[in-house]
Amino acid sequence: MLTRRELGLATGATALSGLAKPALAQGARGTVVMAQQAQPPSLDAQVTTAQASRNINLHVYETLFARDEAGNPQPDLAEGVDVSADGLTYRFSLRDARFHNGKRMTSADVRASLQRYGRVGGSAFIMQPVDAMETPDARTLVVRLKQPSPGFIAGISSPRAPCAIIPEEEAGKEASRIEVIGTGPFRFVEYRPDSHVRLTRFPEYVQNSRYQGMDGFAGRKVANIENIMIRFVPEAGARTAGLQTGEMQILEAIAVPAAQRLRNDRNLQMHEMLPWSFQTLILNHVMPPMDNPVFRRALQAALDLEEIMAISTDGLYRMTHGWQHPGTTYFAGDVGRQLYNINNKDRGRALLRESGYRNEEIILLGDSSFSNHQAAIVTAAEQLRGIGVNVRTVITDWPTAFSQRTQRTGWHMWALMMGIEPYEGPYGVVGYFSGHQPAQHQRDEVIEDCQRRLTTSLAEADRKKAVADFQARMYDQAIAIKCGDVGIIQATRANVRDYKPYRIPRMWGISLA
Amino acid sequence: MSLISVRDLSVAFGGTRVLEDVSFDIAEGEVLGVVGESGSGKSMTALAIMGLLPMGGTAAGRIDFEGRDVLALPEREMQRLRGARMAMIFQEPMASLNPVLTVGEQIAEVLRRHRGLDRRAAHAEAIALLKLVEIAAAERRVDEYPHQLSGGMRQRAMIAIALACRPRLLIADEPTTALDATVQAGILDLLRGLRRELGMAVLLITHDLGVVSDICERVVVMYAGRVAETGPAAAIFDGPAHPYTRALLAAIPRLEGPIGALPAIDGVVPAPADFPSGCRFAPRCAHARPACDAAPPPLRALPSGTAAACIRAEEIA
Amino acid sequence: MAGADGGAVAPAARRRRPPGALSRLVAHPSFRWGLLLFGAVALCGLLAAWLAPFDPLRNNFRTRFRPPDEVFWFGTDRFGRDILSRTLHGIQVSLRIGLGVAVLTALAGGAIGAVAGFFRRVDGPVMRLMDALMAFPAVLLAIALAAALGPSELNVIVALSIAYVPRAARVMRAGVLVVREFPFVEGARAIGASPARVLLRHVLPNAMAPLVVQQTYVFALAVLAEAVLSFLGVGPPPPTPTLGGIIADGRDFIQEAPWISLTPGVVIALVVLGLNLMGDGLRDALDPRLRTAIR
Amino acid sequence: MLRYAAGRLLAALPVLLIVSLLSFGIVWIVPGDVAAEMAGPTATAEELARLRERLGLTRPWHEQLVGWYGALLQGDLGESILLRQGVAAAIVERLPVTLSLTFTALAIAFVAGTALGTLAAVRAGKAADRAAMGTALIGFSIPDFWLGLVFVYVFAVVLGWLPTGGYVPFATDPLGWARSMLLPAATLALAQMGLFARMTRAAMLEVLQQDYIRTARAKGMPGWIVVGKHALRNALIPVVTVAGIACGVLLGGAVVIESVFSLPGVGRLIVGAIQRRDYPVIQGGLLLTATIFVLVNLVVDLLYATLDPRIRHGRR
Repeated sequence: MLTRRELGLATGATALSGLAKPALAQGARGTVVMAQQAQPPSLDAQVTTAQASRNINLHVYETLFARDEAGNPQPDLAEGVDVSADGLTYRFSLRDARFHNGKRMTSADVRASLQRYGRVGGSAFIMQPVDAMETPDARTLVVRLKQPSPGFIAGISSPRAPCAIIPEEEAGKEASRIEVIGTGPFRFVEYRPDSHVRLTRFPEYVQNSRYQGMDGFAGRKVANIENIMIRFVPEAGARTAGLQTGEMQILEAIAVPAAQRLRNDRNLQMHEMLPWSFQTLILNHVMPPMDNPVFRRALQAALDLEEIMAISTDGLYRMTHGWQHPGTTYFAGDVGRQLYNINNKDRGRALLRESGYRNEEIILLGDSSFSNHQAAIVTAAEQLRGIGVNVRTVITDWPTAFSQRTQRTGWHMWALMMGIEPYEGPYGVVGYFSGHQPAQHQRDEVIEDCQRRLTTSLAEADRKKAVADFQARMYDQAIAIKCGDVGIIQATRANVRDYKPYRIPRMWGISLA
Repeated sequence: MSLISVRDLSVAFGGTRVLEDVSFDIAEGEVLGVVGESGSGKSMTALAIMGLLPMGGTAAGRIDFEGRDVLALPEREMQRLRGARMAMIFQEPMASLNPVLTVGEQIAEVLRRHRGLDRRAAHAEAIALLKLVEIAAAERRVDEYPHQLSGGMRQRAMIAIALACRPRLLIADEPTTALDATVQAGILDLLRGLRRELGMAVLLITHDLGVVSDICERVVVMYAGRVAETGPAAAIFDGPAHPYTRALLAAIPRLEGPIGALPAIDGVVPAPADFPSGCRFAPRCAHARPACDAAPPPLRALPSGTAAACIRAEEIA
Repeated sequence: MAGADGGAVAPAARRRRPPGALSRLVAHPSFRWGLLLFGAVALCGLLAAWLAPFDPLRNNFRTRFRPPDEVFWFGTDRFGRDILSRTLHGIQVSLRIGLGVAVLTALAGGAIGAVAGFFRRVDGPVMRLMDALMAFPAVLLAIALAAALGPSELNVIVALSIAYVPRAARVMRAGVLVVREFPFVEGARAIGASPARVLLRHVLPNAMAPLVVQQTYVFALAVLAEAVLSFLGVGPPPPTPTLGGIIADGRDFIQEAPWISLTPGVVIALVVLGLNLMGDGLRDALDPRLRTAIR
Repeated sequence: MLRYAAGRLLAALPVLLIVSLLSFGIVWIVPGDVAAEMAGPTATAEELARLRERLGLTRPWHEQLVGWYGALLQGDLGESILLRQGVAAAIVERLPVTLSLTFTALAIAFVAGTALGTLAAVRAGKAADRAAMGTALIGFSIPDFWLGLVFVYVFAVVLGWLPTGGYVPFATDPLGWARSMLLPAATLALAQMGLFARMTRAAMLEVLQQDYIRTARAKGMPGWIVVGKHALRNALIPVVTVAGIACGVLLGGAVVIESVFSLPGVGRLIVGAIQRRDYPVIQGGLLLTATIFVLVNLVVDLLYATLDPRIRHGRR
């Protein structure tokens, strides 16, 4: 049962956890240059799930609830929420906040933003249970649900495609058509495609006084930097070079070999984040022989996942079987572990024979836009060839691969890194393999049931059970293959003070020496 | 005192000598004609004087011009002489003018270089020079490009370039060969008049014996890289001593028109690599004797008033 | 030259009867050097299966990013694959692409150019189409086409061929325009030979030389272009080793593992250098008039 | 001259029409669409379908073709799906970058190439000739993007002389602009420099044989004037004609170099659009690039006429 005690007023806990130290509001100064590979497909935070957008948007926009350092929802623009005992009514009280256009945030803005999210949001499904929204006063929003939806707060607090609060006037606009106006500590200045986005400190930003320090995407955000320049640099080598020469102060990610080389450079600091994401191999269950669980189990048994991980991550990985990260609420323990990374070629061959495999061509689909995807597919292909699977590797650019994988034919296995979904918790992960068009293109009734229990059970134990059952089913039926946990390394110049790595490089709380 | 004195001039390309022991003098204001078939070394002699031998060519001997040996002068000094003290005009006026520069510019740059005129004065002087060579509407023509001029006008322009600095020696390498017959006469008249007016010496290279008899005071007849005969024009025409000279004269019934092939004598001028060791004309000579093949015969003064390189000159005459 | 007496200057050797194109070619120093360079690299590629010490596709995560040593002469890549073996096989693939493009453009461009040059009625529209294709920067067009057709060796060949066809067509057309005015062509027409026969038997053989020269350069251009396409991720799909692909594999590790990109980069330079030298030799031997019209 | 220019421009119209058709056609055979980029890697098929519908990607192609040409005739290239701006505006915004890069490269290639070629021709057959021509050959044998990576490492990382990439507008900081342009332009120029050097040498050798060169020398002109004024101006005529083609090659080459040096140019815009399936940008970008190419060649033709008075006066 969700109560205000659980979700709201967590200030004390955070402060005690010692993750954040008090940020002093000093005179802000300096410009920080952060480099990332891709440019944002949109600066409309609600519509896109791209990391390239998130890096920027989460400095500009804020959400009602946001994830803390441990990934749990904490109030951000809300002061807290009262959830009725039946789980159907959420009463949000709003804190004082000001938009970049100078306007005070009211409950009308919040309602309009949530309504828009249901229309254009990147994870619009989180608004599906919403029946109605009321604004009894300017600081209160009441959301009524059609049925209990214990994942609701998790959903609206997720940074995946953030349910950003924007001014009511903007909320009527189509996807990507809005002016970039949020309530965050930094204000949008300009976007030069293929070059940079420039942000500047929002002097009238209303800090969240309930917190002492920063905490994940929540907490007290103090801008000590006057300007932020986010540059789009496609070449990894150029980003590393730029960091070395001091043209850039922060890299969203640095290549692992480069990080190893520069580990002892006193001008630089490397920040390792592990786990960052899952490396997975998605299987298409409608293409024979992949429709045969025995065949899928053959692949599961034969693959040397450690090799795939070692190569695709350049050595920064962790061999973990869980479809949730260890140490999080929904981690299911050893469920499925005995079927993870079996790495037994003979067993693979035996299962292959048992499945009646007759040398049908197996298409492994990868894309050249994400080097991990490509490396994982190339390595897996090589291994499967080793046990006598007739493999054809198809590596295309991202849109082609992506569009192909949404088709029911033309591919058998597809490499995908899932980063934000496991971070979000179980909803995105389980949801990805269930629903009308699950990733494997063939509904699995057991998983559908897990999904239903997860999204509607009010008791956490039931939801945990659902996730454990999901994980068991994933392994038992070899629905998809989890290869392992991927890490990344964020890098900063030594003159960037108080930097703490997180899912995006956070520019609040830091200062320049 | 001669203006230029060529002594034992030889030109070689690698091991091949294309010119051997050429000697002659030109006095101030004198017109010397150099005649001979293609390949006889006429042009090479002129280029050697100008110091403009093609790549790989080396000259030996002496060429004293105004008291200095031009063969020994450094290139920088030669540049000061060329276009100023000695000038040259060529056979193909179209090809010899730079197609991308105006006529005026091509004249003016000589003036700027050698006479130190500024841009404006050089332009004005270029117009004056075009008038001097009798080009109508010189003010307009001066800014035109070579392709806009007629053939005769182009050669006049070339002459204007050559005369820009009033040189003491003008070398004219077949100046009329490429022109129409009607135009030829005009150019020759111009040259003759200018020579008188400016008092310069002229070395006129030509095929055309008619031209030679018309304006030359003395003549050098060349064959296969050597001087065959030399002497005053009148003496050469009246009493040619060398069989080659005689053949040349015989080839033209009247003293005008160019020499085509030589119907009187078979064969062609040998290539330098195939030059015979003795008299070079011997293989084609009706009067040749075994003695002719012994060594190249030296030039000998003859009673007729010419000097000829033939051991049998007296017998034949 | 030396004016009227110019002939006298020429060294004796030049005055002999000009030797045939083939002996001129063999005697040409740049052709020899080019052939030596290109031949050596091509031979390595042809014999890759025997020369390569390792399987070019075999991953081994225990040997990732090995610097050159006595086992891996040119080091290994992020997959632990031997760079030498990949480069040797890559030569094969890259040269196949280059040759494919050279041949395909010669056939298509040659045919288009010949028809345009010979049948004046179609000249206008056909050459406007060529002009339009030519107006796209070749690399950009190839990228778009490669993305459109999907990644495969054949599609790379097709994409590059479409991009380079206009050059071949132009060269061929220019040659045909000259040759069709020759007296023997007039003669063939006069005796009533069909236009197709005149074109195929009389015009084409005499107009081929510039195209042959041109295609040597196109071969070289295509090898370079493959590298660009692979660099931008639209080359032949991994794990196929291509020279450009290996460079692209190593681009992110230029500082940490320079050997990955260095080796294929040098090989590309050698191949292209060799081809260009051969092209120069061919040009001089086949058609001295082309001297000024490089590429 | 004006009539000549107008005539050439008119002749370019059918070419541009075909170009526009090709631009449109290419897009229609490219698989995948912009929704993939917009939605993100883990978007579900449902999310994707909704996005497509919203972006108008589900309209039939003929409808889009008519719409595109209709807008085009009004000078409207449409709007980018990803960039929040019009295609024309997006291109115009990047044009300075690409033009800076292309023309700096062209200038470097032309100056260095003709100098190298002239040197080689004047010293024909000597060591300097071989060295110059060797440099030229090696220049266009090295893959440029690869060289760019090496240059960044050497000049930016090791020596620290120049920035690793990025663009500084000329108006903001001319020196910064020059510094930001030097490496990419030099990289891009190398191959074309080799080409110019070879062409110049060949043309120069021919020109140096001409009678008017002998005339110039007979006038007592010093060697550098003979070569630099009399010979070079003639030798440049054929070289300038390929400058137009070189420009196209450079525009194409800029595509990769812009990526290597993180320059926000037109090339990267179009390649990015291809990679992300931003159709309006692909169409508009290809069309505009081709138009620029056609215009540049027109300019080259006119330049050619300026250099060669024989053309200018309608003879030859």
